[in-house]
Amino acid sequence: MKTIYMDHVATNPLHPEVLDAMMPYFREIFGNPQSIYEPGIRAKEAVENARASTAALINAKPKEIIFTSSGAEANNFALKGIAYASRNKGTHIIVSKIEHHSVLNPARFLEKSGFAVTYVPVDKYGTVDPDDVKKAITKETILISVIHASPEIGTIQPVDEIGRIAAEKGIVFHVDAVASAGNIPVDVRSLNVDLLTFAAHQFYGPKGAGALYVKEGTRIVPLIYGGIQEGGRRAGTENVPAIVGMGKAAEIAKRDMQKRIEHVTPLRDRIIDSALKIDKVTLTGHPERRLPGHASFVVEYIEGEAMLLLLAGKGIYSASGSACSSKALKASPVLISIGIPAHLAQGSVVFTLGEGTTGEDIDYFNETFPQVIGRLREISPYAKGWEGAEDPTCTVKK
Amino acid sequence: MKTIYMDHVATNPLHPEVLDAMMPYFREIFGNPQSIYEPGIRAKEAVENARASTAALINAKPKEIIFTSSGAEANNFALKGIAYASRNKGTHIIVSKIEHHSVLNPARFLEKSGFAVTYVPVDKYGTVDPDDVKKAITKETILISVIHASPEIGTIQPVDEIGRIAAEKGIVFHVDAVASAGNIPVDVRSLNVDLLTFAAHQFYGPKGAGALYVKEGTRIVPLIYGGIQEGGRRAGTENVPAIVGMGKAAEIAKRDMQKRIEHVTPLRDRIIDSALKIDKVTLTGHPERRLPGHASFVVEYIEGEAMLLLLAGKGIYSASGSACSSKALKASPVLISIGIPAHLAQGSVVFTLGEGTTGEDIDYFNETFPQVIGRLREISPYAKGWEGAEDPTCTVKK
Amino acid sequence: MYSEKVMDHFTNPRNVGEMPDADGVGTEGNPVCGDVMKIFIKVKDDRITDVKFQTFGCGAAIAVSSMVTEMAKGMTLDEAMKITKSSLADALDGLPPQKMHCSNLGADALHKAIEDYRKKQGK
Amino acid sequence: MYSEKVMDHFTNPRNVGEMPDADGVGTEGNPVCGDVMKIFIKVKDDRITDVKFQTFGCGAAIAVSSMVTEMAKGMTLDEAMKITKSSLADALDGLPPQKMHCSNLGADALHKAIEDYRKKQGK
Ligand SMILES: Cc1ncc(COP(=O)(O)O)c(C=O)c1O
Ligand SMILES: Cc1ncc(COP(=O)(O)O)c(C=O)c1O
Repeated sequence: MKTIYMDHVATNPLHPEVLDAMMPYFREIFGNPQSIYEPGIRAKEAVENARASTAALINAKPKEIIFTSSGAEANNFALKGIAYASRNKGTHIIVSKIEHHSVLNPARFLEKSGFAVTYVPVDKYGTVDPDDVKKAITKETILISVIHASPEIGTIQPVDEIGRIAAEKGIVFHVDAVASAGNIPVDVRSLNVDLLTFAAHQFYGPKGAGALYVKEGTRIVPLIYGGIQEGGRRAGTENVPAIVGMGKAAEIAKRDMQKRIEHVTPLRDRIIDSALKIDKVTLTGHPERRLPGHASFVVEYIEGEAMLLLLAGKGIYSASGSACSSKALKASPVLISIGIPAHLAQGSVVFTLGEGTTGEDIDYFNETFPQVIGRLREISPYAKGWEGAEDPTCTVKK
Repeated sequence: MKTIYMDHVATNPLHPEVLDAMMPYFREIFGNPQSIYEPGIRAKEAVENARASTAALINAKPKEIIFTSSGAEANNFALKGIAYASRNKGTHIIVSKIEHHSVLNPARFLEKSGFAVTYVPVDKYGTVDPDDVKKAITKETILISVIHASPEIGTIQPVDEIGRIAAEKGIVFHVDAVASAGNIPVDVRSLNVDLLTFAAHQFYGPKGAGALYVKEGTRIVPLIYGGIQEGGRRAGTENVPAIVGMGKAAEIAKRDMQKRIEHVTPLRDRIIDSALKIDKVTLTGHPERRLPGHASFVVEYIEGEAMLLLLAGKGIYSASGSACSSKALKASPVLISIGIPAHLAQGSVVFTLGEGTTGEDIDYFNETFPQVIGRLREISPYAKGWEGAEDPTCTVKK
Repeated sequence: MYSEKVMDHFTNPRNVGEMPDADGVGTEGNPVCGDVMKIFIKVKDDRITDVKFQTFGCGAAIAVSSMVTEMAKGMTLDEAMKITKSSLADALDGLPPQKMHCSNLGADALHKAIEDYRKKQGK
Repeated sequence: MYSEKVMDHFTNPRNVGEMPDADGVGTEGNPVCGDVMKIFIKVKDDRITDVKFQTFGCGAAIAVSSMVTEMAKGMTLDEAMKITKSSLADALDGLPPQKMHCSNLGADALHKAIEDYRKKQGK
């Protein structure tokens, strides 16, 4: 069976050029970059070259890039690292309500350690109002952290405006750009950010490589203490092949970005147009200010995981924010934050396209998706409406 | 020129079977293990299989293994994670003076956050006296962390005895086994440990994969918060190929361990016997209780980095604990902790052997090493002794 | 993730549909949690002669619903009352642990349908 | 890490050795820090006619020592006093930043040797 990967926001296949670039560092050039003999020196050079191209992707200087093992690590590093570095200046942090767990959960941890956190709301499209951020600022505020683009609903935030507000007030501004960097232009100078998280596997690079951009002069406390790797700011033997892969993927992303955007945008629009013709299917996230390859919906009366399984049975691989499809068994807080009632959030589906997606894939998808919906609605007790479904809370029985 | 890699404690080449095992996860099986379609499900299965063989290497249960990106991450996780989880029970931590930076530096960070740390001394062989640990215990003690084997001097600690003391007092015991696990038998049950750090690249596995063993029932706070990966204890998209590589390397290490030990031990002994015939060359670390492939020396009157460079010029790749060879420009605290004066510590060299080391390599090495020493002593002003070199402190001029 | 049996019952669920003239109806679950099962039974001489279901929920929920209808059909009411979460999971060659409690509502919905029938009879 | 020039001077250092009848001797550095340079000069008519060095230290330290002796030989004392850390580093096509301060003691040792000569002359 032909399979169609429509979950590029979860992770991506390696670009073949990326794997080629990595291979020598699994073989001959296996040395530790801190060593002063040939295989170590060459590994070190490779890491520094990768740093330069990774920096170039976001218009940063090489020394402003700290490699990490993932987006989640970089987000934890940013939040805890700035909080601990600036705790004598203040103890208030602002984040939005639609942050990724790897921002929200460190924020909650910091709340338990004596910091106060304000969670700024979003509108029905999932957009943060920069004015709300401005209003949340107190004399104690040391950090503002806002996601650039939501992996669940695709909405792109006005981070440039928020960056301007933060800069005016002299508050450190962190952006979680995991879902955006490498897919749309991200320029740390024009966005006015002090820290920015991104991850290689989101743009055809390897898993195991992420980065935190830290603007020159910004004080940050390490998350991983130890040796002098990454300028003493992130210890651990460097994962050389993954770092090399990130550098190569960044180089390719920069080169092909416009082409990729032009490729996925019309395909995504065809999905949205077709899906919105189905009864009781709505788009989630912003209709225009959204990731170019991102189409996300709520389908009423049926549940997301069941859709994913039937779609997978037809060779289409996608994602959902429903409680059943998450191992945490909770409806996506992002969908709740944009005002979608919990029972509707169960019908969430997310399709994300990539450079391998073809027009025929979309034809097949647009034919299959309504069938899957129809099939599940045949089984659903709510096929004709939600009557009798008003119980507002869910307590899991054990 | 033939090159001889004698720095296996810095990092290791990948075992060819390990790379083979990893390759499919860079290609077809690239899915996110949290996804519920074929490439994700297969990635998940691979991660769980790797968890089982990684656990088997140290006689743990699969669910007691949390994958991390490195030994340094696992050490930071262990120290901070136990400190934050147990701070209501007490705020005192015990570590030895010859811990790795990735234990010492988080300990120092915790000192700044309200914890008290006792640094237990070592004898001239670098061995911790379990009685010293016992004496250091107070009612406030919540964690004892001791390195299993030193990468710099090879000494193996009596962790089983320390584990017994910790268990009697009900104190959590962490062992940094990065330099030992995979190279000598490590059994978490017989060592009585609650947490144990190890890293794949130390036993022919990939960089980018480490693990923290956390005994069932031990409460630990995450270092990297976020999603529900690793049972909610370590967030971030799993680095599937590296995890698979760690699992495979663990399986091979278990299978070949005895053979590897029997291979390197006599080769190492030949190095030690030959080097100790040279005037003013002494062994560092314990003469018997040391890593099987580990030979470390102090060579008087000359400096370590210069030795490394001349040796590298002859194709021999090795390491040193001298100030000049560290990017931090400080003589190794481990050498200082065993009572070696700082000017002698500058003459440190470390040779670590692996399964690829041959008898001819050792012949060549034993011929070359005295030549290199002789050559540098010809240049040294101290060739006949240390007179006039008593200045006890070093202040770097800028 | 799911056993072959689960996938079979999910992909080809048995006894799907409404039953306008049901003798008993039972609903269990809550759409807010993600799983709701509705079971319809026809009863004759204390025996379930026909059974149908409607389910809002994940793959496990649909498979469990299908399985419970297959098992219950032809049973006496007392026998059917003995169907449990774990007998259903066993019949499906197991369910992922996190699905055991949330999505395995088939027995409860069936028991409610039987109670509903008995209550109506009692009237 | 090191330039070819550094590696050349490190591997084949020029003017190594003691000079028992030196007119001036200068030592700079500290073995505790890892680098010590000892420079010996012979002077005739205010000009350095011969120079030798002994060094305890890393590759950079040895290369710097070798280079400073090559540069100084034949210079007048005043010219030699103008040799600096950075002119030495330039002559070696650069040094890694962390080596600039610790291992680049050649000029200081040379200057000390010249001062030593001048002091002796003054006597
Ligand atoms: C004893 C010990 N602990 C921790 C580490 C850190 O491991 P990694 O560099 O894999 O993070 C090392 C590194 O060699 C080590 O030898
Ligand atoms: C917006 C956002 N932030 C952070 C992360 C975490 O990244 P990783 O899974 O690479 O650690 C993700 C993951 O998809 C993400 O979409």
